[in-house]
Amino acid sequence: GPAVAPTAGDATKAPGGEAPAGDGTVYKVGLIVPLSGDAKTFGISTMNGVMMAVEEAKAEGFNIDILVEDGKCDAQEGTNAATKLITQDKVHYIIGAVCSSESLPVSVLAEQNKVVQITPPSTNPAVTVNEDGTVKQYVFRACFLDPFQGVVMAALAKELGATKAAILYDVSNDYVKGLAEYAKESFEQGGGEVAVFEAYTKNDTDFSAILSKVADANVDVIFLPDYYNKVNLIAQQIKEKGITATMIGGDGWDSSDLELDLMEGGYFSNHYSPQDPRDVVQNFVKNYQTKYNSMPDSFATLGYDAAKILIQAIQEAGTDDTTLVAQKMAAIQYSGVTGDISFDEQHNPIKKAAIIKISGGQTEFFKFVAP
Amino acid sequence: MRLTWLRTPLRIIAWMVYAALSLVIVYGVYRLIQFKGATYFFQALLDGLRLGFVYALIALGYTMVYGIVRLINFAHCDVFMVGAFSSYYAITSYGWGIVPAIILAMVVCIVLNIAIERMAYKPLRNAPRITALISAIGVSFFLEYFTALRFVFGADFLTYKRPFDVVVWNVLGLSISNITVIIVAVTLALLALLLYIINRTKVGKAMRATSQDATAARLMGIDIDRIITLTFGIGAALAGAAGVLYAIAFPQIWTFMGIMPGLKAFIAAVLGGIGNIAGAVLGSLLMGEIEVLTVSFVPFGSRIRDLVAFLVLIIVFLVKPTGILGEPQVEKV
Amino acid sequence: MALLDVSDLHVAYGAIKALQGITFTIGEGEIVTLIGANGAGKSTSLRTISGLLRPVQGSVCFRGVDLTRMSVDKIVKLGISQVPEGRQIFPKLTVRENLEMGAFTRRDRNEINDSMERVFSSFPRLKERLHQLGGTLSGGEQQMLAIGRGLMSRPTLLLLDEPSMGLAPILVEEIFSIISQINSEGVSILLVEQNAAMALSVAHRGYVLETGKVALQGDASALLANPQVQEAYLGEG
Amino acid sequence: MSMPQARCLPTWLTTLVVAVAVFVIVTMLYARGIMTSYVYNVLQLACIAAISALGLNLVYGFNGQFSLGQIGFYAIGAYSSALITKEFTTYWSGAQFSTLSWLQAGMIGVVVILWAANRLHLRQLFSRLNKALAELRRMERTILVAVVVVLITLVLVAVGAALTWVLQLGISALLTALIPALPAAAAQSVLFFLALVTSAAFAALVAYLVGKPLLRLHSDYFGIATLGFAIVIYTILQNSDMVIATMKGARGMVEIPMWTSWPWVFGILFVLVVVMRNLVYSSHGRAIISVREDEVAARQMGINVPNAKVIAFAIGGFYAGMAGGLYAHLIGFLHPSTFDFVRGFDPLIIIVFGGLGSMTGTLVASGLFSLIIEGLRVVLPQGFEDWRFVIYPILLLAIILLRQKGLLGTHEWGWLQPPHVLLREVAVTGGNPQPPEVIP
Amino acid sequence: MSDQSVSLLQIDGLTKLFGGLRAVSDFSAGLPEGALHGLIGPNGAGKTTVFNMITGIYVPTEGDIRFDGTSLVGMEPHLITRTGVARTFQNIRLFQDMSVLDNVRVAYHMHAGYNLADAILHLGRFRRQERLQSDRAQEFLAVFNLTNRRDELARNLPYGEQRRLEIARALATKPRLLLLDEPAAGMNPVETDNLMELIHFIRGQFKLTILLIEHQMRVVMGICEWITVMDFGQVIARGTPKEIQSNQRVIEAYLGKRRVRGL
Ligand SMILES: Nc1ncnc2c1ncn2[C@@H]1O[C@H](COP(=O)(O)OP(=O)(O)OP(=O)(O)O)[C@@H](O)[C@H]1O
Ligand SMILES: Nc1ncnc2c1ncn2[C@@H]1O[C@H](COP(=O)(O)OP(=O)(O)OP(=O)(O)O)[C@@H](O)[C@H]1O
Ligand SMILES: [Mg+2]
Ligand SMILES: [Mg+2]
Repeated sequence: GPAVAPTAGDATKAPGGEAPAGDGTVYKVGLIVPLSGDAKTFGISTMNGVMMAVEEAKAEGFNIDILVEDGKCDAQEGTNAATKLITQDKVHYIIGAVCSSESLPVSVLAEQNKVVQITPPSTNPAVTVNEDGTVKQYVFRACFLDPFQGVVMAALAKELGATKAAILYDVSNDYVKGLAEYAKESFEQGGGEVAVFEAYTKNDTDFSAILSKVADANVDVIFLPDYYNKVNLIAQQIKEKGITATMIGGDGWDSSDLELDLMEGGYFSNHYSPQDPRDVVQNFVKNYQTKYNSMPDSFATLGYDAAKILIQAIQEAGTDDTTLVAQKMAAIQYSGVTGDISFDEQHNPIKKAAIIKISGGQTEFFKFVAP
Repeated sequence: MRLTWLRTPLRIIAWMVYAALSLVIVYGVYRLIQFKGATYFFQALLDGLRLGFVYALIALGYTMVYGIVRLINFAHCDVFMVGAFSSYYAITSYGWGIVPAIILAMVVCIVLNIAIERMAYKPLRNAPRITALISAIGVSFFLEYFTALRFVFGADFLTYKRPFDVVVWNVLGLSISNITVIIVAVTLALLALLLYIINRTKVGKAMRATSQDATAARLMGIDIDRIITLTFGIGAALAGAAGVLYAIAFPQIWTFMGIMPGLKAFIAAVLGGIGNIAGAVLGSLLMGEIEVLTVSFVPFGSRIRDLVAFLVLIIVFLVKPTGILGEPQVEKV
Repeated sequence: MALLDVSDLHVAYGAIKALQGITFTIGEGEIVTLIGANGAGKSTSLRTISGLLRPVQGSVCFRGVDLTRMSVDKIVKLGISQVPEGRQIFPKLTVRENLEMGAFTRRDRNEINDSMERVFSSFPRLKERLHQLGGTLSGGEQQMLAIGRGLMSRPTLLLLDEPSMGLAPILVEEIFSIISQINSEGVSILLVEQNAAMALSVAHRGYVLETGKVALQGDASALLANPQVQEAYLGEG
Repeated sequence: MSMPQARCLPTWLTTLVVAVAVFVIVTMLYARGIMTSYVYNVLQLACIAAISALGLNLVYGFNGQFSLGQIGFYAIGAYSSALITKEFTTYWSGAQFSTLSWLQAGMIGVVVILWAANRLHLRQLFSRLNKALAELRRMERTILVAVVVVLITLVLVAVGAALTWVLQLGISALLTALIPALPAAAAQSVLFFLALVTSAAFAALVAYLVGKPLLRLHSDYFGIATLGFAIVIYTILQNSDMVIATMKGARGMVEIPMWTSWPWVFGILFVLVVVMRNLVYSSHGRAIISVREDEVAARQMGINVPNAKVIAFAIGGFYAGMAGGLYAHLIGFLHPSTFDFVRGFDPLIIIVFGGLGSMTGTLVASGLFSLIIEGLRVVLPQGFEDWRFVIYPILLLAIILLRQKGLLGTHEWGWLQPPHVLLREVAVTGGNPQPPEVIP
Repeated sequence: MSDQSVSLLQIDGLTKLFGGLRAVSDFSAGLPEGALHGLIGPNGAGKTTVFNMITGIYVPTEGDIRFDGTSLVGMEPHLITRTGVARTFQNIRLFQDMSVLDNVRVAYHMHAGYNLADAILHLGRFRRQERLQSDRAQEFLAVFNLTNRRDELARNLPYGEQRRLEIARALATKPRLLLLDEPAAGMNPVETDNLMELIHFIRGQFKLTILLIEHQMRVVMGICEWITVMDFGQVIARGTPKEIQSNQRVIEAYLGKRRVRGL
């Protein structure tokens, strides 16, 4: 059912309302997510996750002041949002953004202004790494990179005994494109054949021509590395074409809006499994459900962990000195919903992927894959 | 200059060129069919046809309004979206059937569109045409962003529950679903109805007269406000029906769903000759076929389907500046 | 009671005051002509009567009914039909469809066909061009079409704005005789003309407008004889 | 229209004073830290929007050609200038000036081909050829003519290509010798300037080539064709990584040197406003405007209408290209989604908002446009971020409905007003009597 | 009259088909330098179409038009204007939203004498030529008594002044041949008389050859030296005003039996 998403207003208590704790420093954090435009729903999920973490921290007496800005999934808007947060509101930390096209210009500004940035879901390597291979000191991400997930997906397909695959991806979305390319490479290296490797664009709704090719190629698996909304639409048409191959996806599938009966028998890699018995996971899922009345999706989960990582790094540093916080974050040992995380030298998280299987209209935990 | 000796060799060359060209064409078609088999080829044609009819359904509404008030009604695609959403709520929340859902969508769209006309276009009737266009863009933005608010439709991508089951028939190896049949039937029926209204009824003639010279039309005793309202009403009804059928064909709805099909359909209408009802359908079918055939047969086709579609549009314009069925622009000097 | 009573009419286009209080009447069965130089306000008067313009002040009464708040289509239905200046025919309708539009307010097919035949007998050229698009007609043909279209609604009062403009002399003659003929069938006519001599020769009465005001009025023959009129509008001074 | 009045100050002086004041105030406020980078950035974006909108105003406002393709030229300017400067700083192609020199040489090559084709008077050539071959049948004639066409084309292309190649070598050698010899800051400025001008000229050339055939189309058809062009560009950008890896396609082109600054933006805007104003109030400008008013009459007045249209369109493309170049170096990152067709409405909204055919209106409206969108960000309380784009169209509608001809209609301010024409005592040569007064 | 020594404008066998309609059919005429000729005929006879073919708006289906020895057939309208042919339109076509002065200056564009760069950089040549151009334009306005309307928008002029402005604008292209399409339409007799004087005046002043279409006989008979009458696209009579007035065929097809009053 439709998630009832709260507005930011519900989640943000009046800043500065609480008495400053400890040394009295208020940590100002900016949050940039798309709150208008067609990526809004992803932005809201991310924000929900972040806000949950922030409130938990506040309840523990951590003095944090969060300011939300709309990045509209757009470079210019993202830049404006970031310059406003940094120069006008004087935040020292930014969580966000969601789309790589927002996160990239923000990361440049963050680096210039020594503002610590952690993006929950942007997978574009250039967010944390400069073209010359040097790392952006102040920029981190909470999600795993495309190569890892691509490899995981390909390995899973192999494990299922597939030899012939189709990969459908969105050229206009670099996350999807990245996953598709790495999955292809990895699957072919493992001796498989990618019979159909076809692109579509963000706004396509009719996939009949591509799917004719898929049907014609008689594949064992179809990789659909897109987000749940697109996958729902494609899966529907896959079914109508009478194609029965197993569908495999990435963390973009993780959503309560995924149409499970269409994906029956499919698998996807995810950051965590709701069935994971650890407290942190169970509490997160339970609290999220009570607060927002829906299951958390991957955006919410990553948003939650990103905020938690930031807060932990600040607490470890114990000051508002962003250089120190960035150093602490680079060396962090964080244990959260999406597993035990530390950062590699390129500020990408090292963590396990959970494989989720869809059967009987339910998701169930299949196994963990470590990098 | 005596050039007659050139005749025979030139003629031979000409025939050779013709023969070569014909061979290339025949071979090309043969290769297309052979590429993945005849079934694949004809299935592609069929899929293109279906997509074309979906575009046609939307294009009819655009071209209708454009033909009468010369306004590119950018808000049309958002009215279309509202139609899809209202039927969604009727079907999922109240379990309505397809027919009442379509009727509801049409009614909602008519009310909405007439309200828009009253508020955003009517005050601009004597202003430059572009002002109304900007107003339409404003309305379009408003509808998209307003309905995306939490307490309206929200920003989620909703899966549209079809009120009936999909049946896929297999005819000679080609799969045809009942959805395709419904879309084709509804589009053709609406086309016939519109053609009848515009060309045969008094109201239709009044519409055409209004579009050509509003002042003169008033002097004939035509209440042009009523005619324009009616035009927007019909346009909205078409948008409503199209919204529901589109959502049934591609069962997912969100508040920005209208933009791309709207743009494609509008361009298809222009391709066919804007303001021309039959042209809208023809242009749409062409557009659908181009897209699907490009994806099916051109290398990297799925990446460049829009590019190919628009290149074809531009080429058609260069050959026929007013679209396929558009009347040539005559100006008596 | 006169058929049409115009009293103290003021009309403005934004800041430009086109009419500054004109008063005139048209009796049942009369031909009345308005003459005056360019920009005197003749067309403005006609447009106000037919409801295209709203007066700032003053009234227009048709058989005692005030027209100034009425919409154009209602006024047409009352039996007032205007042949506008500059023809304004529908360029992309055929000649036939243009004529049919003229009969928009009428229902009876047979009567409409009768009227159309009458128009054709006045303007045989239109019959030859029946399926041509209005926009491609020559200037004079368009003028014929405009008049024919105006007659199609069987008006009680016909407002003619420069019907002879751009017509061949033979047709000018023709048009004026048609005007007399229509009038003899009981249609009242308000005629605006540059060709004052001809207009006054068919009209019963006339008004001379000067910059939005009535400068002179009287019987047509009296105006024709008036030396002021002769000098200013007949070119015989 | 303004009557001759005794002014204390000439209009150019007041206008210059205002421009200098704006420049100095912004510079000061920023330097003193009173103005944040945020406001400073938004001001630059507003100026960039103004440049692009000014170009469209020439095309639509003055020339009357409804174009939705401005965003395409903006994209061309942005990406090509970014490629040039990025190559300078990172040697992505292994050289430092090859993009710049190839672009320049290529443009000269194309212009030479066009010029030569024009000088050959091809149409006359073919009609003469046709006449000479009159005794042959149509089919046979067609073949001969086709052969001639192909030959001429081949020769022209060959000449153009050869020229381009030679020129490229020369230009590249010249640039390599000169620019690195300059002090670093100067080298950077010179290169930035070259990049902006070259890419804007490139956008203009593309506009010329696209406009030449398309400008035959009437009003809305032209609008849709240009929209098609913009979408073609957008699709090409999405797949650009297949050809030039640095452009990165949908991943977004990163690490473009961020060289744009307020003096650059304001200076270029200032120069371009002066150019536009001088153009509009010249005989060429009047020719362009007359095409908007009545094409048939304009032709009969001896105006080469297709030419007037394509010149206006190319200049419009130049402005868009310039704006795109400045944008690329302001944000430092380019993504195809920035050049989406919905964004293409922005300059159109701005010019209608300000008043079609009013340069002052365009400038004011660009400022207001940015002020509304970014102002809402500042004004709206936390929790109402998603209301920004709900309120913006409402404001837009309100203003459009209240001021149907735009904020300024066709009015201009200060030096942008039509220059005053001296009233002359004219004696009609020949001393003939004046014709008699016609009744008023 | 084609036998007259040198024709400035020579039309031979001109034919124009619109679909099946023969708007002009085998029309021939010659116009000597300095002549003032009238072209009359019933509505729809094809007079305007002849003008449109001379000025390049329509391409003739058949036939040839020679102006001062060069063929105008297939030439672009603006080039035709450059060879020295100017016209006015039956339905006034002014540049409505431009000032009266600018309307005339547009016509002067081809004699502007400076290029884009001069204009943008405001070089000396621009200033000189612009001054010259404005002066010339104002001279035209003075001739047509429009000086006090100089800065008005064309659309705000009364009808009669619009007609005069259109002629002024045509003259600004410095034509040798002027084509006037019903210049007196919509004018009252007094205004018409003034127009006639004006036409006479400009003919002498600017050394023009004039071809005139008009339905008001007081104009045609009053100022034309020679008249060509068309009907159904063909020439049915030629002659002096006197001859035409008494030509039986012309009376039947065009003038009408009863003489029009006010002639
Ligand atoms: N649409 C308009 N906008 C502004 N002013 C107008 C408009 N129409 C007419 N006028 C002005 O109103 C006045 C009266 O115009 P009107 O058209 O009634 O004159 P007329 O007597 O019909 O002249 P004509 O003989 O030229 O047709 C004139 O000064 C004219 O300039
Ligand atoms: N573009 C066109 N398409 C079709 N028919 C046309 C076109 N232009 C003119 N005609 C026809 O050609 C004929 C001659 O028209 P033209 O305008 O030359 O007449 P005219 O002699 O100028 O008449 P008038 O005195 O009424 O202006 C008319 O019957 C007209 O309908
Ligand atoms: Mg009038
Ligand atoms: Mg004519």
